[in-house]
Amino acid sequence: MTTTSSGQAYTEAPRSADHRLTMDELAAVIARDIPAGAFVNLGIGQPTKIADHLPADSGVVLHTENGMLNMGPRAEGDALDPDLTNAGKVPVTELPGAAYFHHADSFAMMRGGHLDVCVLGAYQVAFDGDLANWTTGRPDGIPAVGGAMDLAIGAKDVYVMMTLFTRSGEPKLVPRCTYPLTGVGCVSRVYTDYGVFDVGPDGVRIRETYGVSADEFAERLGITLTYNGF
Amino acid sequence: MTTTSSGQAYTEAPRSADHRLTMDELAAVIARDIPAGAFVNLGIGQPTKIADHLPADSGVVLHTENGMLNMGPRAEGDALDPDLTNAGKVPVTELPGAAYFHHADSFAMMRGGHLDVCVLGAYQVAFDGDLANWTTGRPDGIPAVGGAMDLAIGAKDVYVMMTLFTRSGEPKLVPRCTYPLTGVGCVSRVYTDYGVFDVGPDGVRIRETYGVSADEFAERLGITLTYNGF
Amino acid sequence: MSRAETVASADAAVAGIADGSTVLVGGFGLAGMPFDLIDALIRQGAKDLTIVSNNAGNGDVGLAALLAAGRVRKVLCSFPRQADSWVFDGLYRAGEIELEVVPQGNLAERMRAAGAGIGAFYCPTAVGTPLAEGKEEREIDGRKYLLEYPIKGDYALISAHVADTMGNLVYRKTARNFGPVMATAATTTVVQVDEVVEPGMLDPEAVVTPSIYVDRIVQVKARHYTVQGAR
Amino acid sequence: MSRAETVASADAAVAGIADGSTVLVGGFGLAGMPFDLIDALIRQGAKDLTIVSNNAGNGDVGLAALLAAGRVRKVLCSFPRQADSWVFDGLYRAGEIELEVVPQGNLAERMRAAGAGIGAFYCPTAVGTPLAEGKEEREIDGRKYLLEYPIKGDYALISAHVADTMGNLVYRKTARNFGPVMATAATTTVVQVDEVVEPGMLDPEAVVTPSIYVDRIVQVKARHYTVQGAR
Repeated sequence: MTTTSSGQAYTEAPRSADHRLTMDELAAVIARDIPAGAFVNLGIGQPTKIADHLPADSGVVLHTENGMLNMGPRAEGDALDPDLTNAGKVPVTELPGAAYFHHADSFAMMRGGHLDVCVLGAYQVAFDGDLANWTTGRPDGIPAVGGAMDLAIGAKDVYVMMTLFTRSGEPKLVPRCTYPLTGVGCVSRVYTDYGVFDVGPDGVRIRETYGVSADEFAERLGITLTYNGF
Repeated sequence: MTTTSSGQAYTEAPRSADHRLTMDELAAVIARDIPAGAFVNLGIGQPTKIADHLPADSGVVLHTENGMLNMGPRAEGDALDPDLTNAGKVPVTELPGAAYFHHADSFAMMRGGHLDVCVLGAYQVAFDGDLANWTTGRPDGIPAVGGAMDLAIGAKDVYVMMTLFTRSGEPKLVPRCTYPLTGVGCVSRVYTDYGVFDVGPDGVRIRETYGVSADEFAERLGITLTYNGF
Repeated sequence: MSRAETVASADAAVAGIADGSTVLVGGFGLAGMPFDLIDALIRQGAKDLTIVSNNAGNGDVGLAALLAAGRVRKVLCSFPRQADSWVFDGLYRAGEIELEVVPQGNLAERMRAAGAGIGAFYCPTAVGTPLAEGKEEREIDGRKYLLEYPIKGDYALISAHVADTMGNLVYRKTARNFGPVMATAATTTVVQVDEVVEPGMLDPEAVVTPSIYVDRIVQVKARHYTVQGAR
Repeated sequence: MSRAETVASADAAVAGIADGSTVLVGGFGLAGMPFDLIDALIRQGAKDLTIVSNNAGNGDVGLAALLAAGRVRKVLCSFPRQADSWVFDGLYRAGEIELEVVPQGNLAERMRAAGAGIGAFYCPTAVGTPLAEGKEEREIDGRKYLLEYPIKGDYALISAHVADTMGNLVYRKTARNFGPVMATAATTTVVQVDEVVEPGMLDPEAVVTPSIYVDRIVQVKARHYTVQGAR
């Protein structure tokens, strides 16, 4: 079953309709939703897959917080250059119209709200948009935040890309984060293998579902969701 | 009579000894005191003359707050370029090893204390180093500060170059400024046509005099000066 | 901000500037002044403007012409009074324009803060002076500072040397001045340039204003200002 | 800072770094890491150091080797834990090294503040998170901010691509990262470069770090690190 929130028309739907999506399919869904010409930061891990699904003529410009705009695809072979990596320290390439800048300028660009979209992974997202994605808070862990807290507030829209449930079946879209927070009320949309949700001050709203009914969501997430379109 | 403060030996003395200095002679004295290789900002007006007296091998690098290091002499003829001026909007040239930067970077450079010396004009300097050089405070005046307040705190050493007396004979080195302040305790040395003074938290100290005795200073400035070397 | 648009005329570049807007105007004196955009803004007609710029107009051109046209309610600048600022001087003395004098470095840093998402910052400039009045003072590590707030623009009108069609900019010499800072501090940044080139023609290491900060680009004819100091 | 000095060896470049110094070390992972300077610092012997860097060492080279040599008392960084941060991990778990975790943008902006003479600034990053603990919070225009203080270094050890003998620097691609900011934030900035040229050989429009920020320059042999992601 596929549903969309009211007033939202998708002319392309590169997604499975009757089962949960793979992370690759989900990346395609997110790529579809990124406006043409947008300036976008893709967090390390799964969100980097989104780049592979952006149409060649999308005009989307990728930012990497280690100091570059208009980053190109992963570098291979002769294009490998230790001086040119993304934020995950993976070698990448530059596209025509690229620009380099130092770290203070790069994070000023994010903090100043100039990026249109940032897509991040997460441990948990709360219904009101709180984000937990930097540490599980385990006492034996070594805290490491990197750019997570800067990214969390670093775009006009902050999207999360994650599985909806942990391996042990716990929901990751929660009434209130139990993991240490990365940012407060910063996420506007959550893309998961079972569906897409808008989150924020007005609570959760279902945008699309993949193989799960609204009632099942209500049951498995332990809450009654506010939604449109069913 | 020429005196120097103790512990200070000048091997060059490009100055008149028995009469007050012209502004051009004073510029030469200041040029003599600027350390080789120093990064220096010369305020608009009289201080710009200092550049003409720097030895060719001084290695002094001039900063202009409108965004340039290693500024060259005033431009003439074919070298005139409306895109290349100093802070006084006078066309200048660039020397090999120049660099351009924007206004926020330029004033960060000053505010951050990276310049060695800044030389400014002044209406008044107080014995403790307070500076008044941006407005006479006349009620019919149009307030205009430019970079004066930034320059006042914009170097490790802020020197003032001025006549010691106004045209009507009032001292400009004063116990306390009566004109509106540009900066508090920011001046470390005052170069005048009658002598050179260190100022600061410990009060005034005479470094050199030109044609005036310490007693005359005491009388004409209306105070007893602390000094070395007489 | 999505990708920059290259428009055909300065008039198209300034379309939509509403009455009452805050407009950041580049330039230090005449160097870097976006003359064509200002002339177009005069034709466009927006009034009741707040102008943020280092000076308040020189001679009868550029910003001075905008002031003379009666479109400006308030000027934030560091140095209004110059040998050739007669337009501003007259309006100010007649009580027809508001003035907020801001130290030059604070003007730049406050716009930088707006562009960088900094809420406010403690700055040592102007401590103990008349321009400290009404500002919060704080001692940090034995030094006194004033709390300064961001200056954000609805529009920035700036001048650069070359743009690529994505909006990357390079400048020329000291005409760079406020342009790169203002480009970060405005909702909509409009730039006039001497030349527009294809992406890939500018060295990515030498880009001063990255494309993300630029919304509209217009190529203009060779500048028509003269060298002030050479008069 | 008076004019930069070009020295003959990395050992000469790091001379005089005292025990207990705060040293800013450039690089993001391995890109821009000043390997030769760090190796020289290990030979030089300074201990009880506070290191400010984005990471806390990768593999067994560079910063990781300095840590392994037992010279570091404390690390301020954004991201110590990586796949190959075993040296740091071991020291941290053994309680032999202090760690202050700073969000990456705050790390950069706090060093920028140190270099720019800003006393402190209000920053929205980390509001409401565990890293806000102990920090002053303030609401400005309806948004919450934390008060952040400058991070200043006694020394900065950075890597650039080309220097002129005056100290002007250009970088290569994303190896630029923290270098330009650290150069402004340290009392003494030491840079290793691939090439040293005469003044006038670098385009003044493309200089990233102006000469005023550089104190010592040393030319080193081609870098000996590999591409991490290509392993």
